[in-house]
Amino acid sequence: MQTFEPVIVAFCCHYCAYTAADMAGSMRLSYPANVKIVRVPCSGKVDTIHMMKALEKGADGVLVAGCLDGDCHFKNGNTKAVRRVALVQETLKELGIEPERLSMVTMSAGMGTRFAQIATDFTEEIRKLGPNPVCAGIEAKAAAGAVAKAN
Amino acid sequence: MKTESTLEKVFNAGHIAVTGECGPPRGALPDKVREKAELLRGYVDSVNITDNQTAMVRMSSFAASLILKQMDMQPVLQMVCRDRNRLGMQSEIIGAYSHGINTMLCLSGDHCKFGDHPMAKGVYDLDSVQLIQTVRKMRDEGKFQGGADILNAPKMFIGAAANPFADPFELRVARLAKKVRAGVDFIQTQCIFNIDKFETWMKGVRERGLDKEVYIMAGVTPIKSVGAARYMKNRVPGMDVPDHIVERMAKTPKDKQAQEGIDICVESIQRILSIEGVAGIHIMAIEWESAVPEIVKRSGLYPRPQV
Amino acid sequence: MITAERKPLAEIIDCIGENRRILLVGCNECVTVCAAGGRKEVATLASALQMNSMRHGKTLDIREMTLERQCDPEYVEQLAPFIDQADVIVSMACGCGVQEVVRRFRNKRIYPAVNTKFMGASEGPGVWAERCHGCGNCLLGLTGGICPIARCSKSLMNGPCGGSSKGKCEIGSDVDCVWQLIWDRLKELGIEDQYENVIMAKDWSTERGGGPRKIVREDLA
Amino acid sequence: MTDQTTDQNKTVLVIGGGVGGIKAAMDLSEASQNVLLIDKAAAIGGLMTQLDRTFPTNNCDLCTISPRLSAGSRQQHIELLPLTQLTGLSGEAGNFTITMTSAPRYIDLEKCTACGECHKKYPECVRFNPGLDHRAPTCMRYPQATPQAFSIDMAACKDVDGLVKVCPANAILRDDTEKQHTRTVSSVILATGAELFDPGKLDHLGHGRYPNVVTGLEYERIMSASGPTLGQLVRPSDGKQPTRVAWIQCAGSRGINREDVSYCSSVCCMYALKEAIVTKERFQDDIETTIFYMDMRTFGKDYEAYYQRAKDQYGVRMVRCRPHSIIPDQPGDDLAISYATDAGAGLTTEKFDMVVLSTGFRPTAAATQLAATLGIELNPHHFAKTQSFQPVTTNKPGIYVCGVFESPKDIPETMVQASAAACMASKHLPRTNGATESDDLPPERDVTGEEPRIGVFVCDCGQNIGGAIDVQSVVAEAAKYPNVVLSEMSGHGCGKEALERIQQMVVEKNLNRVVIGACSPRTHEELFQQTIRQAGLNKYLVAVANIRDQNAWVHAGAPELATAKAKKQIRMAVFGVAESGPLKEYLLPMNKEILVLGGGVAGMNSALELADRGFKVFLAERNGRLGGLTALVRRNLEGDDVQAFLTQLVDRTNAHENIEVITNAIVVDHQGMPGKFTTGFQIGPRMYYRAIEHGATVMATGALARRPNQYLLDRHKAVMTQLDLDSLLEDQSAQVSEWQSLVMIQCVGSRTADNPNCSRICCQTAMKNALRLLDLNPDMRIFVLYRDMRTFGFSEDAYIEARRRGVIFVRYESETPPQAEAAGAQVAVRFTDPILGRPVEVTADRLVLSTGLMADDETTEDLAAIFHLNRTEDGYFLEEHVKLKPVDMSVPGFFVAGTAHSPRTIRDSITQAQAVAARVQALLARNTINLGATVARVDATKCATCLACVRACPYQVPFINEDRSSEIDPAKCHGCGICAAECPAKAIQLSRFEDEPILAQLEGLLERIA
Repeated sequence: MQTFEPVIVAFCCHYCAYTAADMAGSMRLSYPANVKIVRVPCSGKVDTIHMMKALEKGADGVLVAGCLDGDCHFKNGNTKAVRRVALVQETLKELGIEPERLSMVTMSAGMGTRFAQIATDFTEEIRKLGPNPVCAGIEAKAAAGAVAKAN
Repeated sequence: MKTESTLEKVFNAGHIAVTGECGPPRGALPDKVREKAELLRGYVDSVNITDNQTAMVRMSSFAASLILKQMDMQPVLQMVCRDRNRLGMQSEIIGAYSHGINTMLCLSGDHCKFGDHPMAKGVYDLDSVQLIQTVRKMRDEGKFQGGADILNAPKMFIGAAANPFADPFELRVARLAKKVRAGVDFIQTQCIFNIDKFETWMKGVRERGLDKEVYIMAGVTPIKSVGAARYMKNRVPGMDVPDHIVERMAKTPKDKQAQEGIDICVESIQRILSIEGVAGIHIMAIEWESAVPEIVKRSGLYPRPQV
Repeated sequence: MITAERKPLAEIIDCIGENRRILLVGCNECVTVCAAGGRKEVATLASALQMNSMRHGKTLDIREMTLERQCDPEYVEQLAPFIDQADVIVSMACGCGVQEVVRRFRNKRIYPAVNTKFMGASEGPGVWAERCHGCGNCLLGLTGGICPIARCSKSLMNGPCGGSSKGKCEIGSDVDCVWQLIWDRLKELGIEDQYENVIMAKDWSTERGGGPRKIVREDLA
Repeated sequence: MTDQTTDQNKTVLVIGGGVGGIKAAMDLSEASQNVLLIDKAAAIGGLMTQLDRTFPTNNCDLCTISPRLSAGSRQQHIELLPLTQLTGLSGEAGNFTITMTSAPRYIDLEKCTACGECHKKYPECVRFNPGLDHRAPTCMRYPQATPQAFSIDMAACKDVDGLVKVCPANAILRDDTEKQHTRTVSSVILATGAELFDPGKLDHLGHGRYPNVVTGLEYERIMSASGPTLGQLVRPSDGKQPTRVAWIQCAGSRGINREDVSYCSSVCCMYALKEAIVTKERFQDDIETTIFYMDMRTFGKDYEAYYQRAKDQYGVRMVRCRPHSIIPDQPGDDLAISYATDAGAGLTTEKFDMVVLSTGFRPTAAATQLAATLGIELNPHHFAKTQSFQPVTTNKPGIYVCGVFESPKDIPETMVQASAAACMASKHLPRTNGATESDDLPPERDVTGEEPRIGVFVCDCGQNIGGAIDVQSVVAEAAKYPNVVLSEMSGHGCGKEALERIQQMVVEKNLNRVVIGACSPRTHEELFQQTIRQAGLNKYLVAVANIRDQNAWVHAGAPELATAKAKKQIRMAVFGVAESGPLKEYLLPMNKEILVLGGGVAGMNSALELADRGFKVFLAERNGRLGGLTALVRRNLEGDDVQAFLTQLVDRTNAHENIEVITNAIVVDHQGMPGKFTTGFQIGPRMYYRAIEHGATVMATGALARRPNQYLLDRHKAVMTQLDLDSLLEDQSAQVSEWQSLVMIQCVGSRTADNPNCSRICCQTAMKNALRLLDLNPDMRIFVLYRDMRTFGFSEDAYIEARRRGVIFVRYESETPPQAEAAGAQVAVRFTDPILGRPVEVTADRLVLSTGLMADDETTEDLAAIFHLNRTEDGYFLEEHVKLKPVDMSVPGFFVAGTAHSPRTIRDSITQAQAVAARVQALLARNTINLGATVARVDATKCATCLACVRACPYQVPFINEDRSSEIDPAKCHGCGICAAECPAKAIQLSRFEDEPILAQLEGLLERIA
């Protein structure tokens, strides 16, 4: 059996989180390759639909990463993102999907270390949670179908 | 005299009236009503029978009032606007009057949210002021609220509540005036612990001459324990329990707290009776009816006049 | 405007049952404004339903459509080409919109995805508060322009009751005592005398008392 | 003269790469001027890179400012020479010849990729992060340490051969030598800064002997996430978190001891407050904070409120005294501070587990040497000397100064001065013929309706990417992705050849989208955009997959994972770019005329600087004459004749051919955007209407002299303000010299509940006037009743002088202000002597009130409404960002100077005026206004007019228009996309970040199992 490697989408704001991710690279800090970054101008640009779709399409974990509280380059986009993430987490709970699969984090542009740490911790957390149940359901069904056909 | 009500007679004779209160049981237990009523017999002029008090289902006020009537005691039929529309209320008034129940108290009623049926739909077809108006119209004009004639109109002595402690305070006298204008005959106030504030309110009442238009009965309650004092202070809407009362209860040893509560109640009555315009005392000793005789006696209100 | 809130997902999922082809219809009027059933909420719900279904091993075929106004037949007609491809319609409009779809497409099952709440106003971003009961006989003129029917927990027309405390209602400190508001406003306007006029028992026949209501403008009909 | 020399003559030399130097260089480069920036360190950044957070916003701003330095267009104007010092200068302004020496770096900057191998193996001889504290861990403080490369300390290196071999890029130059350069420049800006005092020289404070006594800067490093403790606040001796921290102010400043300097360093009070606040923010009641101070000098804009917050909100304890000494508290590593306060009771001793010394600025020996080389004069404190009314101009024409080398100052003031210096330095350059957006570009190919044809180019960036990622296999995989018609390796993709190859392939293969697997788009996207634009594609049809910074550098040890991730990253980019479309940038012709509002010193100076540079300026003044507040002032602290200066300034302004002065002008309406404003006036007694079109707006509308109804002012003849006294000193000196006694009261109407701010100028003004009084009558008894003496910087000299000459200073508390009542022709003033603790009464011939300035609230309110500008609570105009954009306003195209910004001296107003002139030139350097393409667009057919966008926009841009739809003015949109994410009707899309490309990227990453 293949070990489970989670796929993690990180929506990163251009000014802080994305820069911090670059910074982690400059500092040669290692973090799991599972994390893939989608650049957005501001964490306040991340729509609830984007978070939902990422999970629907099969991401095992989703990070929304913005600037530190009070440091948003667009004044308050990050606080809006915090609220939206909380809302989607509620929806996930309703669906019986672990809300921990979605997380809001903040950092300043200089916090390469923090980015790497978060990427590492979050990947571990998701690894513990196991595969996204949305895909797992479909895969199980597909596998069952294949077995049925073989029979 | 507008009615045959004993309470009206007591007022009319110039006595300080005394009323008590009886909460009907949560079950078909007529003896329970009798038991409580017996404790009050001779010490009060009339007994208020509550109507699904705190929005909990209980034996109906009308039924329990009837039991009192059968015991040859005088009930005050309480009626809240929460549970019936104007048809239900008027039919019940006729029914009660048919059994000789001639005194009632018109109330809005606690919100359903507080009771054991928070999911219930509150009716509030009429509010308490409109209910007063309705009962008066039935009595004085012999007409239903909708305008049709009543055959043998019920002659109810009409009471209502007033809370001198709720907000906005400046509106409290005005609201009383509104009830007076609607046709109320007597008023029973919310339990009074903050006598200073009650005095202020009474001053306002006198300034408008309302004490001449309506009999005002001051509500009192003996507190059984410091816990009860705190509960009323913090949890009961519209209740004003000053800190010194809580402190006085807290300072008293646990086994003496009940007696202390009675002492406070008696002291309060004595002070209240010195306030101009107070026409009676309404003692609310819910589930502690046995305290009433001592309170009435020590307050110098015993024996009750025969009218 | 009319306000609504999305139903718990479990309830919607339960309604859909085993149906796979879903026509999910939003409305671009009130429910969009109160963030309950506009395009964005339609997309979010579609995604949630899809995820739920996939968890159980199958995918849904969801068509998302948001009509300009679901309570007008002309707009509802826009659904016609897609009705046959759907097993069931899920509507995110208010109850009016749901029933207008029903009136047009009688042989298709439809489920509401929102709970229609009340007629209210937006007090600020993300906050809507009840303002009107649609009683059919407006008495705002008597109460300083603030409605006790809609905004008093007991609809008292001669309030406040004894439960008013520090400007709040007895049912909770997050609810304003509307009679406090009315009184404050009457004072502001210098017409506090008006308070003591007893407001007579209300004629509820203009509200639900008279059965389902209808407005017909002869000149337009 | 050859053409080349002419070219070089267009260059400004900036010496020093701290924030001041960087800001000056950036302002000049934004104005399309060439800059040579030299710094003796190996990377620029200066002192600020060591700070954890900076006041008054308590955030990290260098993170924001530094990446901009390397941004494309600016890079072409700034040449950076690190490890370089100036050795000689000859010639004259406009044509200096300079010689410089560059120390060997032993690293080839062209080759070094900052991979870190050398540092891993030979940490002792590699300077990884120069400029940072030596105890910092080996990391760069910010991603764009510029230049991004290492340097070698050859002297410390024992195994040079090994070191050379370890470098995979062959970048180590063992034989690198010192280099001499000669260049010609037209002007010079000195931004060499200063150093911080080393308190180890002071015995009684124990720094260097007791490990838990640290300087403010060391404390910053301990607090900093990138510091030696990775942001853990622990004390040096035992690594424990302290519970009681004390700050001691003025360590080495305002003193008379051997190692002390007399002046005030201006910044220490604020930084101590900041450090205490940040400590409190992080640890609340776990750490007690105490500041020992003499005078709390929070004189900057809104700084007083910061001070009050520190006390009231954060509970920072303030003790007014100069502690006697610090001794270790045995046993253990705690410290005991002994001190005596005014309240008496002798010496108190208190225990702390950490003590922070607030040390101030000291001129560097190197700067003194440099001054000698350049032939510029220094003041007695060894800082650069400038004139009162030419605050950044040295005695040598063509050489300007900014920042701490001029005088101690904080970051906001350094930034303003840097812009001012940029303005002055650019006087010696020809005005550039602004750059136009679409110079020499082929027409854009219309790709609408075409199926995507995507070309993928994957860099190996030497070993940078290729070292970890199997680029070949990525290229092969990418060829299979949908719509990809070409996939190939690109070597150093940003190299000239590679870029030409991309352009060639775009044409040859008829590509309509391009994906580059490269480094960060933050640094290189602009370059690739230009590249495909030159090949005829819209510049928004390229996507950069960040496979270096966010992949190869991170996963160097796991090549398989790195390669797999790179494939996914490219796939995401391919999917995303396929859904992207060509975008139009919003371009408008730039109107280069300038409107200056306010004809005071600030307004006139801005107008003149710009007019001298050939810009047409409309100078609108509400009153009938020019002069403003300065017309009331006779002498400044330095003793100059202010009216003579003003007369000359007014004459020059009125006579200037490029300035149209419009008096009696009142603003009535306004519209437009930067580069295209229209402002309407009603002018003259007849109020005729005139609309003026302009590209930039300067707000220099001034403030008012406060005249409060306090202390018998205007009710008793013996009571006056400092301004009144200033006039009397000039006009009736004979009468003044007869006064025997005089009382001054400071902070009248300032630092109170209804006006919490400090007026900044009053303490200096009081000293100026006290000294002038004593000049007239040395025996005059002068009392100054004050709360904190705020004679910051070198004005401390005047305070010292006043004390020396017998002025009596008595402090009072805000709760017990002095009382005054008439005593015949005299005034009796009663106050409490804080040392005696007893009331004292003085009967004085005159009572002088330091009343300061107040905002012209009515005017700023009106103008703020017309122009949509922000104001402070007390009615001054608010700048866009205290540190990053101190004279820009939040509405683009608006700038603020002078007392409309905050109370300040004439000299400070002139600095701001010059800074504004530099910022305006930067704005107007282009011939077109490029509004960019990242703007929110509304689909009116979907809009439900719900107001969600109107309420969500942080900048109040969306509005509901007459056609019943939300409308977003692209000129005002900042491009954050918050509205797009909030819109419940999905009627708003943010160009470049629409839902489709974002969802497509997800699609590219997450293959659905069918």
